[in-house]
Amino acid sequence: MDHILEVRNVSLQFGGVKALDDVSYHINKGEIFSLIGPNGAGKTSMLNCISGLYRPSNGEIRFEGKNILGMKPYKRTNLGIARAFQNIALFAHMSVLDNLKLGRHILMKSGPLSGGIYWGKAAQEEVYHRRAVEEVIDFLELQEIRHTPVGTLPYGLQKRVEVGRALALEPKLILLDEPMAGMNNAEKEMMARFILDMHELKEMTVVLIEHDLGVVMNLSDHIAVLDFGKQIGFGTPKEIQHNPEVIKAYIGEEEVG
Amino acid sequence: MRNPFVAECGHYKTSYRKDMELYRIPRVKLRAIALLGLFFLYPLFASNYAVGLATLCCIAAVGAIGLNILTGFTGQISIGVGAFLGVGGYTSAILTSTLGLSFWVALPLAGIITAVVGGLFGIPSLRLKGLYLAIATLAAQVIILFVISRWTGLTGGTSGMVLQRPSIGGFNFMSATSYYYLCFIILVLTTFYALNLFRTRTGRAFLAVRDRDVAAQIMGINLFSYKVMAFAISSFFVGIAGALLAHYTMIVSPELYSIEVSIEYLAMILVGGLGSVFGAILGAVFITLLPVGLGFLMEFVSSVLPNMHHLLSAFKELVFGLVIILFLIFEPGGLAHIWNNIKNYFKLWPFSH
Amino acid sequence: MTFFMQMLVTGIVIGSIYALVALGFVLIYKASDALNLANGEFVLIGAYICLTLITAYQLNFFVAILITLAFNALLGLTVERVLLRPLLNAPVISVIMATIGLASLLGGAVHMIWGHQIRTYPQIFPATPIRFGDVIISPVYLWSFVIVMFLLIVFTLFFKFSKMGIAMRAVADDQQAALSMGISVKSVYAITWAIASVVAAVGGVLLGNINGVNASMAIIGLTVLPVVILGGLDSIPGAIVGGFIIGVLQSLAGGYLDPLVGGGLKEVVPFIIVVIILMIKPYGLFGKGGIERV
Amino acid sequence: MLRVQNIEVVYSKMILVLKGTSLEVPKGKIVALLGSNGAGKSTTLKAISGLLKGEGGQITDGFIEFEGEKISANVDPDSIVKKGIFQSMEGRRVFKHLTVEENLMAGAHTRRDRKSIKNDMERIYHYFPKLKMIRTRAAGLLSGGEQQMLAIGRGLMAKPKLLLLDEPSLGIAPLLVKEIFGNIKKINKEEGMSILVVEQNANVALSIADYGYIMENGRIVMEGEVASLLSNEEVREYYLGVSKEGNKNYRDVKAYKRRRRIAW
Amino acid sequence: SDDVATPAEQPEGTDDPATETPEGERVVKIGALYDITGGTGDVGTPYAEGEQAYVEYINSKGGVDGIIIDLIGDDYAYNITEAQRQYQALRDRHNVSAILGWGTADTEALRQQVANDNLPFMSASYSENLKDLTESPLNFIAGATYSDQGRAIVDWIVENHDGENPTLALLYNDTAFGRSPIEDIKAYASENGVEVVDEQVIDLSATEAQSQMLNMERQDPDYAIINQTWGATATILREAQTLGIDTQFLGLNWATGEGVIDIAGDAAEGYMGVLTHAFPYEELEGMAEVEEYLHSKGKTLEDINQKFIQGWVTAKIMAEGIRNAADTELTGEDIKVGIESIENLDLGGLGAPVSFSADNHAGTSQIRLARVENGRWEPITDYFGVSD
Ligand SMILES: Nc1ncnc2c1ncn2[C@@H]1O[C@H](COP(=O)(O)OP(=O)(O)OP(=O)(O)O)[C@@H](O)[C@H]1O
Ligand SMILES: Nc1ncnc2c1ncn2[C@@H]1O[C@H](COP(=O)(O)OP(=O)(O)OP(=O)(O)O)[C@@H](O)[C@H]1O
Ligand SMILES: [Mg+2]
Ligand SMILES: [Mg+2]
Repeated sequence: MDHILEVRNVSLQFGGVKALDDVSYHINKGEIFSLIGPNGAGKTSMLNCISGLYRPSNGEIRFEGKNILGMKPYKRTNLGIARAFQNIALFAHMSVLDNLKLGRHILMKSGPLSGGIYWGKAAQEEVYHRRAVEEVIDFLELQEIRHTPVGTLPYGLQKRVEVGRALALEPKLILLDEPMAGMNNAEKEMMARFILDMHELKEMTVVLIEHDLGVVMNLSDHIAVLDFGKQIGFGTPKEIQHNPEVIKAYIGEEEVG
Repeated sequence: MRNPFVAECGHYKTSYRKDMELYRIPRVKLRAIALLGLFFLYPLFASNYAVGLATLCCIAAVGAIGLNILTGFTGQISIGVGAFLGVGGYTSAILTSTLGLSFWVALPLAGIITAVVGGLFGIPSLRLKGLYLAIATLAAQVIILFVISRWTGLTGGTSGMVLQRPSIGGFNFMSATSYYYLCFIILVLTTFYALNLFRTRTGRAFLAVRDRDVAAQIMGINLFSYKVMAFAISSFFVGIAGALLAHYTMIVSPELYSIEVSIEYLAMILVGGLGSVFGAILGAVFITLLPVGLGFLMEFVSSVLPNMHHLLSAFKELVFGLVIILFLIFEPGGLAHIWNNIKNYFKLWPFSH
Repeated sequence: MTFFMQMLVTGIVIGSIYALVALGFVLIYKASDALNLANGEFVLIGAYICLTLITAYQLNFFVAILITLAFNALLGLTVERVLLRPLLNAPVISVIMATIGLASLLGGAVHMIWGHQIRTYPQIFPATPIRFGDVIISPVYLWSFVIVMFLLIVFTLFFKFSKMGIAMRAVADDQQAALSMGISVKSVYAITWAIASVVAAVGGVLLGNINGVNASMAIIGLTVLPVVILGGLDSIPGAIVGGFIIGVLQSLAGGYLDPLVGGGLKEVVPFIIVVIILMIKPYGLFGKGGIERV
Repeated sequence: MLRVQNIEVVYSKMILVLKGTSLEVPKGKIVALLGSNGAGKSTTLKAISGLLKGEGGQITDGFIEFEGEKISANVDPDSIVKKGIFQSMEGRRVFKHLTVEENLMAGAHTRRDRKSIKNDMERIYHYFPKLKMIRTRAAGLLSGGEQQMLAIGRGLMAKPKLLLLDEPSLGIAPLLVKEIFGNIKKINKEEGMSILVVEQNANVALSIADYGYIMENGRIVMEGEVASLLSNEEVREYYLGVSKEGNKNYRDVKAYKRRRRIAW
Repeated sequence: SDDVATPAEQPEGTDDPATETPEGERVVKIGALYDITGGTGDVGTPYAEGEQAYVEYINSKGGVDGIIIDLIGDDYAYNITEAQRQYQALRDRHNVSAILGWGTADTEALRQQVANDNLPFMSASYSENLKDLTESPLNFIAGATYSDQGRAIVDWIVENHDGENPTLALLYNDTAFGRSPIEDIKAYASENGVEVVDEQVIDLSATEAQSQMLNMERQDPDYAIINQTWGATATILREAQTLGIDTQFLGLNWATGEGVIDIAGDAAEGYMGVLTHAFPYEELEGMAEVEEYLHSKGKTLEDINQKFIQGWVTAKIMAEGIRNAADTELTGEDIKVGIESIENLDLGGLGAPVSFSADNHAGTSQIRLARVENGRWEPITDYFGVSD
């Protein structure tokens, strides 16, 4: 099978802290892949290495076979890697619409000259992408708030916009960092539905970080487990559920059902 | 049928194109045109003095829009506008007075060269943030002025250079009115450019860089090139303003471009409203006319209290500070915000529903 | 060599006063993330008040100083109450602009009260210069240096060992969250402004004794900006080290380079140094950078 | 101990968010406040702790009473903290540039008993050993969950009479969630600290609470003893995610139509 | 476009600039730019007072041959932009017929517009550049130019120096004012065998100048010419005293005056300076008017200083130009002609007599020298000019 992402022996250090310690795994094209582990295990750091915000001290990260280590973050985005952040990182003063349009930055072309003149191509382009953005709005059911500044939205909706912005990019690989944090069950179900839909309809590969084990076990094709920066497990949900080390560090005895 | 665009009561947009127009409501468009017309006819009614003031306002507005692109929209505080005005002014002075080029060639070149210099001084923005960057731009101000006043061979040193008003064919822009029109048209073009810029890709990227640069990066925005670009675009307009000002006063001299000028421009965009094109214009008008207004006030005061004369200029300084402070305290959104409130009021008038 | 030593000594003394004025900036920055561009006017007012008390009211120098400090503390409190408090939730740049407005307001007031002429302090420190070999130092310089060093130590200790330090930094980080801790943002601001203003007054009195007082003294506020940035906006030791570095380099540049370029370099040199240092250390020598985690 | 009576809250002078909310926290009890995104839970807490003002909010009607004494709407948050109400804010809001230890110190800002602060800090480290390991690190660099622990720890350092917790489980790994809630319960028992906890994770919240409120759209739509809430069908399905058919699979939710919120 | 700017269209309302008051008096509007609060405010303030005082005095006497002068002026804080703004207001709003200016930079900046607008401009800047009638056809200089002052000093040095090869340093500020005479002085000095060994730039508002003084000391010049205003001059003298420098300092006119002593104290002892105008305490015929005016205000000559006299005299020269144009409509052009017809105007000793003509707008090149003795300026020469 095609590996869209390969992580080989990645280590990352902050002063004395080993945030990642010799981590290796691979993600198949078109699957839902989950990263789990206790707090501070290095999950977000892992995503940061993939999107280029952190630079591993060691190892190799290959995207579609190409080594992307040392590549600037914005270039990786151009390759088709999108990301929704754990701590919401929306542009608070902008409307939902503009946030989503920013998601399409790399798909658009107009520059400072043509944009400023707003004639012909540049204008057409704006309209074309507006249409595409509206699709995302429909998909995530954000219709009513499209002109609202995201800063005033409640947490849960902001999370949805955050995911929407990554989605608008039409990426090959989408990294979701705890997209369901701060949601109640019904809302989680909805988010799960969105994730499944985009995975299926848009054929995206999804990397998911989530603490709700129910969600993780149900949705994932494969799971990697981190603890103190070390990878302590890798496999299908079934395998993970029965991995004793994982149970001890993360799941807890009674949870295994 | 679903119609999501319930933006303004009574006006339904039926296509994205319509929803995205600069003036989404016909009435607003009409008002904009009326306003333009009004300013076009203005010199017919106003005295030369008033036209001269309006010209200064237009020039300041071009510069303020430029600064707002950098500081208001992209979030990079610049205390170096004064010097960039100087670069624009001197470029045009050298090109026209020394090299004998036409003003019409020199003007855009002044913009471009200032853009290049601005971009150059924008390079530190790669690593510097916030106030650290602000001080770096202050350094740019000090260093540029130092170079200007020392490079006597090119710039005439501290005594400056003399310029001419532009002319086209046989027509000379010597009169107050003609130069006003020139500046006004350039201001209108600048305004449209800026408004358009911020509803398209590049402008949005600037805003993203201002609000959250890490997230902007992950959207695929090359921070460095956009920051430098913001410096360059901003400086372009500041340079144009500098050139216009130079040909208006017909002199360039280092003293014209001091730190106080930089601060005045910052005051313009703050009083006007950060990140608002229209606010920049209002702010420019306000800050340009404030000393004039205070002058009138002083004339009045001194006619009542003739012996106060000595205190007057100091008093003026005091009042200037006070006005700025009151503004920030009572209308942090700036003039643009006040303007919007007035507009909203009239939109619903006479039926507030 | 003598020339060099003379420049060095001058640089150190001037640098120590820079450090003191820079300290005022750092304090305000630590509490509110903003620059107080009216700091120079605080210095100026301190200098004038003390001068007036001595010359017009014939007060003893030490009494005059105490009253001056009290006055400036009050000034700081007033400024905080009237200007800063309404801007509590405003963006940093608005606060900075407000301090620019304040500078103009205070400057205007000073001009109205004291006019524009240079005034000099009566001889308080002995006039005869002290000679160390060929190096000449006026006693004022020496005294300034001693006083400044003493104050810097006091402040460093104060912020290291009082609860105030943490509260201030918390407020600068996140006002809302600080409030939720029960930290009174208002009193943190009030105390900081009072202290910053008092520090400025000390600077003003010393400078006044060295050079005399006129409105241009307020420029010290601008001169010291590179110092603050060089040391790092949030660092007290940074202000001190930065003060000495800039003081000395400026003095040396004035001595050796100015004659080559026809003067004026002295004012430019600090900025050049700062840009160079910032390119290597973007938050100054001791400043803590913005922390951004994703 | 705390009584919120019919309050209305408006943001930016225009947006009405709370439409007559009432609730009570009895002394020494844990009360849970549940509800969907945007229901107004955080707003309620901010109204109590006085933090509304900083966000352009305003109480326009109703009142809040603490220990029999009305809290005036104009009083500053810091004096409310001094009265003994401490809110641990949503979204962690740790002081990024302060170290973990300094953050904890900041939490103890209003306390007079400086001597016992050291002890209490040890206690926090005992509850959250991870924090001790990273105590000299700048809080802004911590992982999401570590920051969350710190935010809760900071609240405990204040030793308030009433602790308001806004989504303490957010981003915390399941094992730790249990531990944290266990600790909250313990503190409540041992020190008699009253606690009002806002949670999305209704399961754990109700597992330690004595009483619960459910809020939708700015109104309390249901309240009751925990046992009675747990037995309510709609609560079970919508908030606890337990349906009649037993545990469902998230894979299958696609088949579900989007469920409507409980509409009373 | 290399064509010379054509004159501006006449400001609208070509009405007679000399209007009449209800009482039937003729009034001429004269504009003024003062520096009260700027870098040169120390000397600018008394100068402005002097100008205003003279106008008030002459008006109280029924005006210049019955013409009342309406003096409209404001502080521009030595800021060119502000000067530009105020100039436009004076021209367009007040329709003034002539202007009393101040700084070198702004005067030079405005000279082309002044020419276009046909407004005679009598500045307190004595920059030699303003003598050039092709560049500045409407500018008039009321005292000896800075360059002439410098040349006069060089002459004095050559005459009075004991020993061989006098050496000279130049201390000035980095403004158009400060630099104005520097090249001329250097040229003249080298022609006359005085070696310029050092130049130091010292800011107008400097309150310390240690490095510059130390640098100068290394060249150990016999003389140093200061082109500053009082503040910086006093700073220089004080630094020199501290460092024990024995150079003889000589100031141009703006570096001379009572203010230097006030600030520098005994550091000013022995300092010399150029006098373009008289001290109030000199016994001179022209002082009677001043005294009369002051008396009417309940003041005495003790309340004013030499810069006041300078302002007074400048206004008086302008008034003389108006007098010569009394029969005309008192437009700018008329007053220009009026000033150009001033010949050997006796100023009662307050300044050297001045003469203007169509091809000479520099009133005089005569100066005196004075020295500070026992805390007081004492003139040590009579009026003299550059020996050519
Ligand atoms: N920039 C940084 N500087 C210093 N330490 C860091 C930095 N980024 C992460 N760390 C540390 O690395 C470890 C891993 O952090 P990371 O954010 O990856 O955890 P996580 O698995 O995402 O945890 P959580 O579930 O709590 O979000 C943590 O201990 C954190 O404090
Ligand atoms: N500063 C603000 N300005 C305007 N509206 C606001 C502001 N803060 C919150 N709101 C609005 O108030 C409503 C309630 O918000 P609140 O944060 O209290 O919800 P919540 O119940 O805590 O939701 P969540 O579970 O997502 O945190 C939301 O609709 C939100 O958009
Ligand atoms: Mg994480
Ligand atoms: Mg909430």
